[in-house]
Amino acid sequence: MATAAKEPSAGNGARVETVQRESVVVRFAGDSGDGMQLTGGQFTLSTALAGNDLATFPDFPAEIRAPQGTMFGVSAFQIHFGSSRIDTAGDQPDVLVAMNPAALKTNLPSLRKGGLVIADTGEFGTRNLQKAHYAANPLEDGSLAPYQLLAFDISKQTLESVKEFGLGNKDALRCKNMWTLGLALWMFGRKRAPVIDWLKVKFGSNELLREANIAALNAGHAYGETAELSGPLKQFRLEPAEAEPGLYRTITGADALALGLVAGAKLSGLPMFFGGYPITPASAILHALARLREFDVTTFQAEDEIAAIGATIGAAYAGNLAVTSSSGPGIALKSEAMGLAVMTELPLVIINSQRGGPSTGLPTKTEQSDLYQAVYGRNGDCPMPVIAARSPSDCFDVAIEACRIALEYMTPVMLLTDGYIANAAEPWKVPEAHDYTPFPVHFHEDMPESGKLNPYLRDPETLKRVWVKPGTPGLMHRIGGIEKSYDTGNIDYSDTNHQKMTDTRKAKIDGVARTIPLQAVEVGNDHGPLVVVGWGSTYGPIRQAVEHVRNQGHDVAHIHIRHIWPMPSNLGALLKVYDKVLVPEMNTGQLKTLLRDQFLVDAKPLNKVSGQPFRIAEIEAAILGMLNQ
Amino acid sequence: MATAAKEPSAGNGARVETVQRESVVVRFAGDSGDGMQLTGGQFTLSTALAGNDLATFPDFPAEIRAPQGTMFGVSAFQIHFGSSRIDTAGDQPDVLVAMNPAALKTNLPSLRKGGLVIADTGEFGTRNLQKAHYAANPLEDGSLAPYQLLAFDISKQTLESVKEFGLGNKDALRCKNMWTLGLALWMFGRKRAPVIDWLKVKFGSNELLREANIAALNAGHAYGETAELSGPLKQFRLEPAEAEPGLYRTITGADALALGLVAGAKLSGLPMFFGGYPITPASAILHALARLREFDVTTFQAEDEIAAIGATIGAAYAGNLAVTSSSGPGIALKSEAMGLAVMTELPLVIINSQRGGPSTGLPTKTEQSDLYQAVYGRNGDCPMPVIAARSPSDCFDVAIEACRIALEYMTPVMLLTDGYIANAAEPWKVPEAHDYTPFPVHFHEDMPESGKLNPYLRDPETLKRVWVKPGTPGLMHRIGGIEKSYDTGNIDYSDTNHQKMTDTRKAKIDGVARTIPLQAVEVGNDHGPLVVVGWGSTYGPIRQAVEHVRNQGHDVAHIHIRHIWPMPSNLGALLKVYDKVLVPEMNTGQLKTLLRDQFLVDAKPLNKVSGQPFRIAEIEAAILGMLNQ
Amino acid sequence: MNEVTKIAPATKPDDWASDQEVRWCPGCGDYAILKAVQRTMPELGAEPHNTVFISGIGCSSRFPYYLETYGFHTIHGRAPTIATGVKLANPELDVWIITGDGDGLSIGGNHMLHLVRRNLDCQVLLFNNEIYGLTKGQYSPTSRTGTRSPTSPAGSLERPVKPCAFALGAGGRFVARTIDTAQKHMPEVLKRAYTHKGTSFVEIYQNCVVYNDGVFEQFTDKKSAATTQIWLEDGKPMLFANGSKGLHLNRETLRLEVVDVVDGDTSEVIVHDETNKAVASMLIDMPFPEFPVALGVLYCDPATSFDQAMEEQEVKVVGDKVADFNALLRRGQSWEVKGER
Amino acid sequence: MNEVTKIAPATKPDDWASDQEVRWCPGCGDYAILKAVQRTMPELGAEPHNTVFISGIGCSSRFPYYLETYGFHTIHGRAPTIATGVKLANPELDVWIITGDGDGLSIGGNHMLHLVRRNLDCQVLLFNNEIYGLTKGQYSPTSRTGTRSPTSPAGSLERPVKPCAFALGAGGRFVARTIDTAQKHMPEVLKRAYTHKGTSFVEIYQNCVVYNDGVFEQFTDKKSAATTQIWLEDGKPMLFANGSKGLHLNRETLRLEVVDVVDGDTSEVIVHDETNKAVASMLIDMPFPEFPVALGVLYCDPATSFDQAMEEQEVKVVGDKVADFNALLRRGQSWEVKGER
Ligand SMILES: Cc1ncc(C[n+]2csc(CCOP(=O)(O)OP(=O)(O)O)c2C)c(N)n1
Ligand SMILES: Cc1ncc(C[n+]2csc(CCOP(=O)(O)OP(=O)(O)O)c2C)c(N)n1
Ligand code: SF4
Ligand code: SF4
Ligand SMILES: [Mg+2]
Ligand SMILES: [Mg+2]
Repeated sequence: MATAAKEPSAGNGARVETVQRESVVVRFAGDSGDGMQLTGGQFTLSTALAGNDLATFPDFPAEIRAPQGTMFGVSAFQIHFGSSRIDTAGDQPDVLVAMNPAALKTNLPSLRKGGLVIADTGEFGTRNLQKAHYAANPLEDGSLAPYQLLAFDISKQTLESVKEFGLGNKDALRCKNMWTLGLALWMFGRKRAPVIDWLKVKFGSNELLREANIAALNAGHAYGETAELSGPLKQFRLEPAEAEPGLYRTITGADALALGLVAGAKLSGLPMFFGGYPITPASAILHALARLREFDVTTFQAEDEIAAIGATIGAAYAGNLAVTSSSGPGIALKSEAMGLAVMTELPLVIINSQRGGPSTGLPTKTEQSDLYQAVYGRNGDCPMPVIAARSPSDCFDVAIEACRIALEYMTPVMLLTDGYIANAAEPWKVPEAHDYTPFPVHFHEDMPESGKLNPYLRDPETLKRVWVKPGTPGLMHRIGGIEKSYDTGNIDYSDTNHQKMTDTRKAKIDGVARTIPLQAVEVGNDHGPLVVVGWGSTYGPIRQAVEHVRNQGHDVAHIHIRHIWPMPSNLGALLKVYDKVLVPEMNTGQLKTLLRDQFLVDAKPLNKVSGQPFRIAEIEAAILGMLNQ
Repeated sequence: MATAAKEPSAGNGARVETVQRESVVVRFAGDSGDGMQLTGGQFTLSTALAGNDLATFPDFPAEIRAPQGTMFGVSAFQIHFGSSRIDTAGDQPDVLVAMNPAALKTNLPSLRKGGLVIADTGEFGTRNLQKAHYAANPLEDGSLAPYQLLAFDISKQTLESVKEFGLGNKDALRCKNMWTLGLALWMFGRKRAPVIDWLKVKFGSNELLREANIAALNAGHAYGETAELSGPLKQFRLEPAEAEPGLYRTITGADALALGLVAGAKLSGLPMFFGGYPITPASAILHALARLREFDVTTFQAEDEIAAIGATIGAAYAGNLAVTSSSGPGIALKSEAMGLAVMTELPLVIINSQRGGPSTGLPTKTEQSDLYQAVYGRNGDCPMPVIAARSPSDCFDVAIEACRIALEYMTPVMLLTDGYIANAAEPWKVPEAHDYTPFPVHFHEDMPESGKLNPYLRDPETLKRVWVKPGTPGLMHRIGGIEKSYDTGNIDYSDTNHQKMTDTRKAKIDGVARTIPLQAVEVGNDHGPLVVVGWGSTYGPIRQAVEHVRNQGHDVAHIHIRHIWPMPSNLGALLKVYDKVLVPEMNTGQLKTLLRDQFLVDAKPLNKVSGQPFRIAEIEAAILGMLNQ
Repeated sequence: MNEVTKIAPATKPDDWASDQEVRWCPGCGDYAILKAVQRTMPELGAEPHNTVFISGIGCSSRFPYYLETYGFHTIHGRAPTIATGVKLANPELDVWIITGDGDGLSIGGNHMLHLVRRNLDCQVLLFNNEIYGLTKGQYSPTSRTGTRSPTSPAGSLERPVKPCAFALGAGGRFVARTIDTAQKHMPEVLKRAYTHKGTSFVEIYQNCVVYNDGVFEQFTDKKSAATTQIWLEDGKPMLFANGSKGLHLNRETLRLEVVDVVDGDTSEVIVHDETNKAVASMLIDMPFPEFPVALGVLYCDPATSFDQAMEEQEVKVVGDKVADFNALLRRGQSWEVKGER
Repeated sequence: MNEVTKIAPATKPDDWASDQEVRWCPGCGDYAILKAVQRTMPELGAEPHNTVFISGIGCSSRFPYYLETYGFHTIHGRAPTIATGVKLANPELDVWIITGDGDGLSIGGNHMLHLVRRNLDCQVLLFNNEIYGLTKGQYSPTSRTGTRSPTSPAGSLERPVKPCAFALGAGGRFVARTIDTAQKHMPEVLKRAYTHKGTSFVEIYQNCVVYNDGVFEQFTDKKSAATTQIWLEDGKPMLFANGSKGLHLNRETLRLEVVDVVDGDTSEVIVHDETNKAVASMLIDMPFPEFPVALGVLYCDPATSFDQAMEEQEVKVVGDKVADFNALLRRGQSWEVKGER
């Protein structure tokens, strides 16, 4: 476009160079209103379509829509993609797109020294500089010297690109993110078609906005294409990543969880009842399922978390696959009712999307600090299986596994995920329903000779009790939270019976270990000087860190635990054959407690409780430090 | 009395023998309506006045007033007393007083073989025998052969003794318990005067009932005195127990806790606010405090446990010594709010009177299964001190210690007691207020230079934050459950700050270990082949068991932990010098987890989860078994 | 859902009694309620195996154990939440909630509010003995100001909540009141509650002989009942004292007054309109003994029940959508990775 | 406790503004409420250091951070419980509770019920935007049936709870309603709430520009306000539309009707009696647009507040009892163990 030539910061005719890269980290940062999450999402899609492996990290503010230009109003989206395996969103961005001063101020610290800053000079006016507490304009005072800087007036560029549509200034500027996306697509040699398709769906009938956004996208792309820029603007070329053949899509943890639950219901042949109460970052699962009614899913927004689990207990009692979901504070409220589910031995899946704590804590940040609560946080001896997802796509399989355990053992099961996994996206090889073995449910209907049903009649194998649906003729019975007789199901306070029931509840849950896979070693040998043991969303950084040090010639292994409680039967023996055990956690050392208690191994904690995921480098350093002890 | 001679089962002129005993266990058992708890209480008092050491165990049904004669309606009271140190209510009764068939049926199993059964033949009619599911009358069918039996018509005796007062049959029979008490007093050579004083107070103006009960008491006593019985009726003589000089009274755990809290308030110089919601067995504490307004105690019965802790948090914020109390299910409900107290660093004492779990469980039975919940049962990294009482009188000191920690560190503190301790009574050497060092509270009132108060301004020593009472001029500030800046107290989501605050919260609680006593060894050496480690109400049976095996020449030690979290700084080192560690608990092994996690010692659990306290013999057997491994 | 079948009852009261020993205190009002329910169920044409009784915790909440139906003795205050899940999962079931003044209005008040607001199709029987029985006699949210109890030795300070007023304020569509000993009236009220589609809120004055004996005596006493009770009937003038007295609305103050009915002239007496919420709230607020205690169905104005609305929306939304799971997994943009790479 | 001082205000609105950046969405109704409160506090003669604002969780509950008073941003739904402890511990403090329709009526409904029932002396400002703002727009208990939201894509099914009706049913003694943009009326309502001793329940219609923009427009729109709003004044006839219309009670149906006021004849129009609960409930229940929306103080009938009753009982019970701790320890029967043994 003609405009490009006029671009001041353009110039001296040098051709733009192209560099080959194995992986790149890009961070888009702007005002909550700038649509950075959309930009990131579409860039992610185009990256996936280009066949790169990837991981993303949306990082948005707690405020709904903070005042413009403020630092706490900055919304960012980071993506790490490459031609080899990608496990994390990347320690440090190579490219930072900063749509205003606040975005630059808050995100610059994470940028790799020598990395590229793309800034919209149009937003660096005095007002915005003040809001970001900048005394002088960083684009001009040389403070960005350690980085490469590409600063030009994206706002102006955008306005011109959509001039013809005669939008108001506000609406016109809203197209900035598409202009920027266009430029980014060009930088990485990406196709615009899928984004354009998406824009068509998004704006549908609103032709004006649709065409304007498309125009902005094209203009941004053309800008890279034609602007003969000196300096930092490069084009990057990345080979597609190796990947198993098959159909792929990108998916977030929340969506994968929702789909996994639907799969669990399908495999069990039961209708699903999902009771929830909105809370960040758990709400997304409820939102997703609320749209899937045709899959025999009933969602219920309760008045609070206690009502949510209460309703699911009722639905389980009535014969549904019952699921409830929340995050830390809400799970705390559910703890009394969990005891009821344990006592009445009803199947239930309880999902905890962990966030920064304690108390209200940091609702939009990620953490792993609810493991204690999951395993120990109930009154009485109240055993409950706990399993954890390691990545967005892993949520699908873990959800199915949670449903299986709940139904095969008639027990509540706690599924742990976290804010990072919930919002992050990664490519996912879409499975087929028939890839999974069904676990159909049998409701008890036969009349006991005695004429009186014992609701605690158990399967000698699994110790699970019979599941009798209200409405079944002749099997009327009463259950409740008071201790019941092992033999009749009637109230029984006797010492021998309470001992027997306590032992049985424990034995049943311990027995779950018999139907879960043995613990495998992710990376490295099944013995050696050091093993790094993790769980949940630390999977990516641990795996990368271990591979880095292995590439440096260190014999280090990575074990990642899905089944937190009960643990795989071989885990204790497995850990004992390593000289040292390092346990990185985004908490003050909770899995560590379980490992030391259960196996008496000298597990050493590596703790990070900042609301941010581990960086690969942090774990790498800890490993090397421990090796050198 | 003439009647005595007519007594059928009386007879052949032999004089009643007197036996010397070091200790005796007596169990009174009857219908809920028979007043066994009163009988036991008064017998306890007379025992105490006689200078014996003692321990009691009231064991009443869950039902308020179950239908007469039923087995689940049986109420029992056991007392163990002697001339040497008494730590438990006794494994097996030597004497069982059974007021009806149901009482005999349910309590006989615990009676020592060869023990004495005193039964009221007047209640052993067909109707009552049926209710107790007796095919034949056990008093006649020889099934009691393994025991000594003294069966005679106590009902008839009682009726005759109060005939003169012309009471209705129902009221007259109500005097049975006093008649029985009279007999018991005679058996153990006790004075009637204190009981008579008590009856005078109890019935006050109601002369008729007062005199009738006194008459019944005297008649029962005279019966023993004069009835020349052959066979089993003996008089027991017990020397007074050694005891430090001083003033003594008997006290239950619930009362001792209430008094300890008042003491804590007195020592801190603060008014007390107690917020509770009724629940067994915690209610007694609320009841006791509700009558102590003149001690600047405000009690508030909230709408539920969440409101109860909410109100106490509010009272703490406003500058009171705030206390809330419940049992397992209610504590579960409080867990979210506990997080708020941890986050806002407000002082709070949270009392858990543990009962059988999980869920509603066994409300009137005792258990220790809420330790996990106390230490780990909250969302996020949410550290909180936990301390436990070992006996009824110990509740007094533990309550004071809980108040001290809460106020000196600005933190919620969990105090664990249980249903056994709450209801059991023991002699208590009454302290003086000045036996305890005060811990006066300083409210922050100085204006910061900056003009802006940082509510997280900390004491460099203890790390406790300043306590600023609303109403203080110039120090207006905002607190809340969202993470706050270490430096300003304003909302702060930044990674560095969250890490710093998490570390600070942890360091503050870990630091409590600096002001608690080092762990002592209760009994035995500070090293050796085996140490038995306990906490809470297992103190008595563990101590006795350890002394028994030591008397058999085994070098076994007993360590009893009051400070569950943080633990005494020397505990780890202490435990490591014993070859074996045995941890008896009335749960499935919860303290065990802490010891193994914290100190990596191979602590072996001995678990009993029956709703009943340990028997000395059970622990003794486990010790010997472990020694012989 | 619930129509009372006209045909001869298929069950007998005994069919509704479980084999469990009843464990209430001798003389407890709960026995009378149990008897009334067991007597009424057959007349409703209800089926034991399609009936679920759900309770919280309290003496009253032991109720389900004594009925030969499906029963769930849940946790304190949460019965309405469990009932909601049961009914939504299987709308064919007859759901009854048994609760107490503490269970339903102290710890459980929020769930009661939302149950009533949502209008889930179920019957709520709230046993109001104005005390916490099971925990040995502490005052409750319905205890009168000044009630002495272990937690209020000098007398309680709070003003009691009126269960029926609360239910109305919560948007309840069926609010009724009866008495444990009213063995003639209670079955009628239970029938109305059962046939009403939506949440039927029934307060039952229940005597706790141990901790609150006789609190209701003044108006439950059969001897004086005629003058202390007014049983309301839709469309009938509000008369009591054997028709010698009636309730009148003062057109100036817009408040109720008691008027004498002189030789049958009821022109001044207002007629009970079950759908008039404001009048219902006046009836509930009438102070005793200046006014009689209003009993029977105080308010009834049916609206779509939550479970029905849910079913209807389900049909509408799902329509003829096919639940293709594999298609669902593939929703949104996806890409193929070819084998030959 | 709270008398509005007649003397010249000792503080200025700015004295009530904290140094914190306000973080609501641009255009949020919360800004207007904040402004009104900061403007009104000086006129109340309130003192910042004796004032405590306590909130739960929600956009609305961020309110305390922006006021230069003592403030406690607690946890979701529990503000009334914390407020109760604060007031009982120090009755001298002015306690304000800030809550939302979700915080106060969804998770917090039970505490609100008991706060209001106990009549703790405090002011409750319930910001009703008929949506969960902070969690990004799910429907709330006050959302109208059919509200589409992330959790109700096909429209919500429940009938909304009316905050003021709930407060009345809970036994509230002061119930008022106003609008975020009513900068003239709101201060008046706030003053009445502040001077009322007991729980003053104030519902404020608040516009959420992001998730529920314009839900109240039909009656908040200044242009049509005259006919869509009726501001009630004690002792005054219930007139609106600039006096051209009024509310009339049909003596037959005992329900409200809108009547035209012909040349100033208001004889048919009922007079607002703040102490008439039944009429208040009629006003709250008036359907819009058939009726105008009732605003202002709908009900006010003071009774002893919980904190006051507590203080009075304290004095009575304690009397001249001396608190002898050592004597307390020695209560009941005790015995001496002599030294020479
Ligand atoms: C979470 C929890 N809190 C408290 C209790 C103790 N508790 C059991 S029943 C009850 C109140 C019972 O009163 P009400 O509901 O009126 O029943 P009633 O016994 O009078 O029939 C209480 C406080 C409990 N079981 N669980
Ligand atoms: C225990 C708990 N459950 C859920 C949440 C999530 N949450 C925060 S605010 C909110 C609702 C807010 O709605 P409302 O009270 O109407 O306030 P608004 O944002 O609309 O002003 C919810 C569900 C939470 N923080 N804590
Ligand atoms: S305590 Fe009261 S309510 Fe409970 S069973 Fe006994 S009499 Fe009935
Ligand atoms: S989301 Fe709605 S209520 Fe919350 S700040 Fe934004 S506009 Fe206000
Ligand atoms: Mg009750
Ligand atoms: Mg809202």
